[in-house]
Amino acid sequence: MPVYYYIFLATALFSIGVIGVLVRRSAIIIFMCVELMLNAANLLLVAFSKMHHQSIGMINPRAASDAQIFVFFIMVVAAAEVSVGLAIIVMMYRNTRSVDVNFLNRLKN
Amino acid sequence: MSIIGILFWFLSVLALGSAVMVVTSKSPVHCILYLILTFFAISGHYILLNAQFLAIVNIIVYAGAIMVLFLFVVMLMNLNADSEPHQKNKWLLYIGGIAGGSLLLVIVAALKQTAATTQVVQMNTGDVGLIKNLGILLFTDYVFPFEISSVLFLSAMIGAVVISKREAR
Amino acid sequence: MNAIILTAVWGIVMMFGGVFFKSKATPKYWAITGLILTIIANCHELYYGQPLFDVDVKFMLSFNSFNLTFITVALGCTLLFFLLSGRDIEKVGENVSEYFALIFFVLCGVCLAATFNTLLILFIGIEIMSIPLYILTGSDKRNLKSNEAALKYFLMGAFSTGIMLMGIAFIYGGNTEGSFFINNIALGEGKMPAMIAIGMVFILIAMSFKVSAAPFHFWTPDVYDGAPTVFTSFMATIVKVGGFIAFIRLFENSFGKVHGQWQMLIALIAAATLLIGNLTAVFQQSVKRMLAYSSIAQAGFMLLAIFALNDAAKEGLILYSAAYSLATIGIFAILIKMDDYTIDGFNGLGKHEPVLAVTATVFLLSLTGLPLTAGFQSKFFMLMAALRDGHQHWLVLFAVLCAAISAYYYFKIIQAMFFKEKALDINSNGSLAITENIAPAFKLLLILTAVLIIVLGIFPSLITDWLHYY
Amino acid sequence: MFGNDITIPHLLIFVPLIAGLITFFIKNDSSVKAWSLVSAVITLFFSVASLYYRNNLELSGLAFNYEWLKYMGASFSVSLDGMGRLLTFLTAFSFPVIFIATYKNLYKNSKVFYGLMLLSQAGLMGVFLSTDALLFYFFWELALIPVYFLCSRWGGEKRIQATFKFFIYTFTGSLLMLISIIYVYLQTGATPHSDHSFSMQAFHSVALIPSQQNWLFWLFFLAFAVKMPIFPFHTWQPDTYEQSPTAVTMVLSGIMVKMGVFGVVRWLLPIFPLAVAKFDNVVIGLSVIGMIYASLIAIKQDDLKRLVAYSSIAHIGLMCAAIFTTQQLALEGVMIQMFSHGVNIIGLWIVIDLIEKKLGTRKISQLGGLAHKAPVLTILLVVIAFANIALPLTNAFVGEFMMFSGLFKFNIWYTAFALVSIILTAVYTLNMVQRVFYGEANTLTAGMKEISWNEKMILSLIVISIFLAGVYPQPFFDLTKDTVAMVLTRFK
Amino acid sequence: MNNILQIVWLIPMLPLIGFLINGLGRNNLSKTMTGIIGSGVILGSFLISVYVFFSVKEGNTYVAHYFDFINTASLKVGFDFQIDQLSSLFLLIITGVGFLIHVYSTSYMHEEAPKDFAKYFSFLNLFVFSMLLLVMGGNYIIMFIGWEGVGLCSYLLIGYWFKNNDYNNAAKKAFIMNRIGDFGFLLAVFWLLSKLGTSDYHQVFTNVSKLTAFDITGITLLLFVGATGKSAQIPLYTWLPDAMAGPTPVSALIHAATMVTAGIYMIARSNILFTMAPATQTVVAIVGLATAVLAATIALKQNDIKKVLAYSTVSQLGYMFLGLGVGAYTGAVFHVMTHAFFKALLFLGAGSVIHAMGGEQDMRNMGGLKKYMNITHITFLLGCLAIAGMPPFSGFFSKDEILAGAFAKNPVLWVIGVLTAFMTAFYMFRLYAMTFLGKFRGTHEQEHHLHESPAAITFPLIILAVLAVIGGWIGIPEIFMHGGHRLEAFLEPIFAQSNAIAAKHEMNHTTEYTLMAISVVGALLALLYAWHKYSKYQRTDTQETGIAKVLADKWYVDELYDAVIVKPLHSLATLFSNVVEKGIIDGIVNGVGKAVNYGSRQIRLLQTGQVGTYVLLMVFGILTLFIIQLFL
Repeated sequence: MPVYYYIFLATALFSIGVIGVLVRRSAIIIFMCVELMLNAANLLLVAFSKMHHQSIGMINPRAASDAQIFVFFIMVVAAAEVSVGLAIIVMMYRNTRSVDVNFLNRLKN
Repeated sequence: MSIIGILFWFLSVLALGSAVMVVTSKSPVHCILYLILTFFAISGHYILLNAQFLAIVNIIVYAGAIMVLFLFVVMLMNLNADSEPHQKNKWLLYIGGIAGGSLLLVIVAALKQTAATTQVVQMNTGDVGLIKNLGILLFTDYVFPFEISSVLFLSAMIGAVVISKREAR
Repeated sequence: MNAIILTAVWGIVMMFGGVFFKSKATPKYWAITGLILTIIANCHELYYGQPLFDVDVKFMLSFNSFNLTFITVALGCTLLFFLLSGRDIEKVGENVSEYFALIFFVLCGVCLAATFNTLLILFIGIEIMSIPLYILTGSDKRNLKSNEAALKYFLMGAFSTGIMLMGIAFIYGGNTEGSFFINNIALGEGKMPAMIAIGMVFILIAMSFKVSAAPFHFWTPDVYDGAPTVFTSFMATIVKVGGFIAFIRLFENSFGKVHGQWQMLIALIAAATLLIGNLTAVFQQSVKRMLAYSSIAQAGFMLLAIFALNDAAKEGLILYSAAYSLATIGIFAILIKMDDYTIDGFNGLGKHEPVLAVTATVFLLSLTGLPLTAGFQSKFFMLMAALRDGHQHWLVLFAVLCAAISAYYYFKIIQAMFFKEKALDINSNGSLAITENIAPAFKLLLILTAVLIIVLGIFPSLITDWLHYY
Repeated sequence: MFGNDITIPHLLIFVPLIAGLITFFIKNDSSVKAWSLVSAVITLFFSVASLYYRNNLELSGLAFNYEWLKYMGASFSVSLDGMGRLLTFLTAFSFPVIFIATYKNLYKNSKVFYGLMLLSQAGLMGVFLSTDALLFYFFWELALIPVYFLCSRWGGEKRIQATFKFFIYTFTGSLLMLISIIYVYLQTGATPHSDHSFSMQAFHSVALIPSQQNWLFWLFFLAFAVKMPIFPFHTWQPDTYEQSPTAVTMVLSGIMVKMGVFGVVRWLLPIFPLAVAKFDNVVIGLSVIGMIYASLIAIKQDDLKRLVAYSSIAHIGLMCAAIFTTQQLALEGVMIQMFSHGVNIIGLWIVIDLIEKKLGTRKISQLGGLAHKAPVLTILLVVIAFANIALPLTNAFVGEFMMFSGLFKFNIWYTAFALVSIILTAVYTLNMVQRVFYGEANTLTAGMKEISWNEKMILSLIVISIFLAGVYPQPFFDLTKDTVAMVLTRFK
Repeated sequence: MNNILQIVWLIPMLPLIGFLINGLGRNNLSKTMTGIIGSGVILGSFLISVYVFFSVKEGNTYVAHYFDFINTASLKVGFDFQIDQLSSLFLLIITGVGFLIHVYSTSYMHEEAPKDFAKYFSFLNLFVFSMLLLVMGGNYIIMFIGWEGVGLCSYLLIGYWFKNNDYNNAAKKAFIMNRIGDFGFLLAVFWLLSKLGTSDYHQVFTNVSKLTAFDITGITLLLFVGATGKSAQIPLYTWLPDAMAGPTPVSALIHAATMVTAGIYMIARSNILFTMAPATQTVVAIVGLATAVLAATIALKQNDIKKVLAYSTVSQLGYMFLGLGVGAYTGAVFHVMTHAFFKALLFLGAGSVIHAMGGEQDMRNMGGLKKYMNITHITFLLGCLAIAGMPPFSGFFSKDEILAGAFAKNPVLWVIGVLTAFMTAFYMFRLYAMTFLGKFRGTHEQEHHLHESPAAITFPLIILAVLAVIGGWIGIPEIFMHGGHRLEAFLEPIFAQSNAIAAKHEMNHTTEYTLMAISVVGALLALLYAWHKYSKYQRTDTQETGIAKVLADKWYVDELYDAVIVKPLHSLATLFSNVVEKGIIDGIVNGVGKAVNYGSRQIRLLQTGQVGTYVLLMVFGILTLFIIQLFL
């Protein structure tokens, strides 16, 4: 399978995530779109790891595994982020009874 | 077309389609479900790439833990389609769409003429993705990042505490 | 290494301290003690060249006089920050020692970001830097502004994380060795392959976001404005310069050889940052928000270092971090004492609180970059670096003109303090512009800070010579 | 006389500096005044002492060099060449004069006022003394800051805007100069410790290609042009002079504008000879236009301070034009004129200040007939006024004569055009004298009193110096010939 | 070298000392004291001058160098005094006439308060000092010092009564007009310096061959501009009549005898330059003649006694320039001398009259004064005869010499010159007749008050009258007496160079006789006509009309200048100060500030406070960066 497909797939997912961040107004959903972006990156990394494993796996097996470890760490970080992020969203919801990001714009100009 | 090819296309379409649904569907709950679907599709890709460890972790952590957390929060706030704030000004929608689309275009166009993209990806073989190898690697070479990421978790934990603890006033 | 371990450990100590400490004041002293220990340990490492506890990090970190010096500066500034604003941290909320713990974690992140050797550590480090900040920003839970700031910061921060990961992925795919080590990413003089280029731009954007460079700066004013002022002061200084160190480290080691191919981007970003930062600051009424914009403007100046990417730039960047952090921490410490944050709130300060006014003047002059202050030396180094690089002289001219604009808004405060009389209706209780009366120790510290700034202004070599150390 | 470690340059800088810092902590006003006067006099003593040395600096302990920023090749190097001694003497001479002349003025919070005054003196001294580009820039700004605070704290009602404009204007100019300095620095050769050097010798010997000189020249020149000021960069000046307290106006116009002239001679000419040769026509043209322009405007002024401000612009314009002819004659003229202009204009300010103090107005239209009430003041003023017109046997004549004849060697038409200003100068000066001092006294001026002993003393001092320098200017030429020679070597 | 002439520094020094004493001690000195000091110092320098004159007459000329005024690598100007025939002659005139006028002043100014009296004398001394500096200076720069000094003194003395703003204006006008002249003078000096690098007379005159014809013409023309300012020639003559605002002795000394002749002195001094610039000479001659005519015509219709004399002075100066223009340098200097005598005499006489009339200056209110003030009358008459050029009075010889020179150059000049001479005779005797003849037309208390002036006033009159009569005899033309022209012989060394170049014109005796005859007869007729016409003048209040009015209003020259120069200049200044300065230049400066403020106000709207917008803008930023990096 040419790596090009995966690049396309990942970039597409990434872009969809970006679009989601752009068009949605609910904090939670925006956050989910961000998660989508992260996963796109993950997918890309894995694809590349296999690509490298194909090309230089004989010389340097680390090249492939590094990326997969990296993905693992990304997931770790993502998990941590989620806990914090949801906490913040909940706090905001507590205070304003809304998750609309545009609902809060006291800070401007 | 080989079975792998079919699976690849199926999963890709599934991932993209459900991702689109995430962005478009009204109700938050649906969004979450579609997102989970997307993650499953991606995990499928991992399996296809023979990255079993990641595939599992992806399902457990993401589709499992994280998404459930999301779902939990949404339920907690009992958000639904009508409580969902929808974008008022349409042009922001279009512009957003165009912007994201052109991002995709730009990157693809940039990669079009490069040689690197002609390389192929090794499918469903190769042992890099196996838990054994990764585990060894993780606890030998990657022990420091592993340890240090605990700091990350601690801070996240404290953060969650600090943020959500009710203050007596 | 020492610093990383100690900050992490001490963060945990503070965390548990939250359970045991009875008095609100205790955590501060613990934190200060820990920080002093860390600084000593770090200086020891800087001086003798090897750490106390030798951990095999598999080349994922690298320590040299440059980043150790920087860590010293960062820790030193934090110490000053604790000393000046410790009491105000206690005022933010109940979980005082947690705040300190988070700050320690941030410092740990800063240390990682300063010493990383692979993109993995860079990523983790930046996350460790950011996540506690999301919380600190939102720590004033009742305050909607604080909430809003936290939310904005978090969402956009996560977004930038996504971008950064995408970049890392592309770079990984692009370089033939398939490595995350920043030195291995480095490729020959030739034109970057498209994938590397894409990855580079993605990471560039993510870093620009962290150091609040235009057009990725939008979170900065709102977050700095919304966050509790103490934490703003911390974010705007130590964290930001930490981001810069990471920035210059990455781009020097990874893309230094193809400098010419992306210099233009930095030039544009720097110009945009300078313009937007300075121009927007001019019209601000709230000093806090004005300082937020001014921090963007300063970032624009620091970007010159990444633009130039030579020795002068590195020396200058460290000097700049010190000068900028000192002055900003100082001015924020004073700002916290004011009861209204508008410029008019400063009216007549010179009469009622001469010490505050004079020291504030020193800080502002330093931010403006007038000679005899560290601010001048740092700006001077930046300009010198950019000119030595020899490309895009227009950028230097532009930077200088923006500096002239910056004088415009910094001096507004000076004018308010010395040349305007206090309108009595601002607070009826009397002529003081201050909520509580100022402790002599605080004044003394301010004076010391001012003196430090001036000493650095005359002898920048006190810092820069460390870089010639080994 | 002094050891190698402490030289006259040190004293000239640090006596006012330290005295100024101490002043901030003195409690009562009268002792503040006394203290600052004493320090000014001491400074004057040292600068007089410096005048007795030969031009051989190293031997005479007029030069000093300390490695300041080793790895940058910047050093704290100060020395007193002819021009330096002339201008430090002018500075040292002016401050006691200013202090005595304004001795009766009451400034609220006077310790700060006098402290800042002394600091600005230190800064000015530094500017005239430093032979290191970075140091020069340091002092260049340092001289500015105290003056900024003085003006906006103790000035007139529109002071804040006026001085702020002044500050931003000059600050921008000097930042541009900073760029230029750095650029030149990067072209200089290596020193033992650093790969470039800020020392004046290095700057003077650096060889820049024309294309570089052409843009660096303007960056440098703008800073000086704003400071001097040269048309059309002069608009800050009348407002600032009008708004600032007279003591500060004296510093500004008497000494600070000389910083610009000094800078051009000391730095601009030797570093960018080619660019100077290329753009001399532009600069001289601007200066000459400025002379006529300012003189014409001066005719229309009703506020004495503004009138003097514009007249000062005209005079400075001549100096600038003369410098850029790079004619030896003209430069020699500039040297003496820098001093004379300082003395004369300070004299004028003192008189204006007296009038304003006694009658509470500076409006020419409200004055008149002071001559009956204050004959001594009138006589002294008339002398100073004629010095302003550059009548022979007053100090200004020799300078203007030489500058004009130098300009003539450069180009006859500029000279012819510029020379019109001597007529216009006569017009507005005599107008001023007539409408303020002659004619019948009106109700306001009827209350005019004769000036007191210290004012008489100071004005007479100025008048005497006017005549001395006018009758026997030779010492000035002997003093400054080394500087002139130094500058001209770059144009041979 | 040790030369007895080194004492010449005393000559200017004494008046300077007098100035200092009188100036500083003005509050303590008594009037008598002041008068004695003031006149005494002048007497002193007069005696020295006499001594100097005779030692010079023995051919002992000398340049005394005292100290270096300017001594630099590029310019050397010594503080030198040049003592030769020309300067010694002028020394005599200045100190001599000056002394008499000082004596005169002691009485004339006696009403003044002591300190003003002292002020007056100090100024007068200062003037003499500057004038001496002017003539003694060994180079153009020292000359210029004196040149400006006398201008200053004339400014101070015209504005002596500074309470009256008209006087102040007159003073200012005088100074500024002179300043315009200096404009030319200075340019000329610069030119000399830039070409020859020196301004010493002897060096300039010896190296004159180094100059191109263009240079010389330019220099001389510019010098002449200077001269027109100082010596009140067209176009800069209008200040002199106004200068009559000053006290009469001042008018006599400064504005008749000495200062106004500085221009002639200067040209005579640099005669060689002018001789080598024929073009300039023509200009000088024409301007001089035109001035002479113009002033004479105006003088015909003036009624203020001093104004008439003022215009006659202008006219006579015109004569002298005519003389210079036609190369009759000796004649010009000769006329300076004689003119100093009789014009001083006339002014002092007029002063005496005014004094008697109690400040009245209008001739229409005078008349029949001869029976009241005899000495004044006689001396005045002699003066009039002298100026009218009646032989054997002094005026005749000098004027005749100039006219002869003019004829040799070009008969037309001669014709006009002679006509001017007729006019001179006419208005002078109109003045004489209106003042002294007929019956008194003034008020009664004036009539009671009429008396002969005290000795201090009449004594100088008598002396000057004698000089006015015999003064001309040192210059008797060859045709009357061989070697009679002692002055020419005396001044020969000064003009030797010029005479060598200029072709010596020998005209045969018959022509010379006829010319003399014509001028004398014409003048006589004009004289008699005026005598006849005005001896029984009756006050008529009929307005002057036609040409008469134009003359009475001085050809409207002042109005012309006002309209053509002064007003436009002022409107230009207003334009600059109101429009260009405030509007354009400062407008641009402030405009930058405004622009920054405006930009700030606009750009902060970018910060909408909504995450959506922020991210959108960021994405745009990303796109731009990508496009720049990847596709550009």
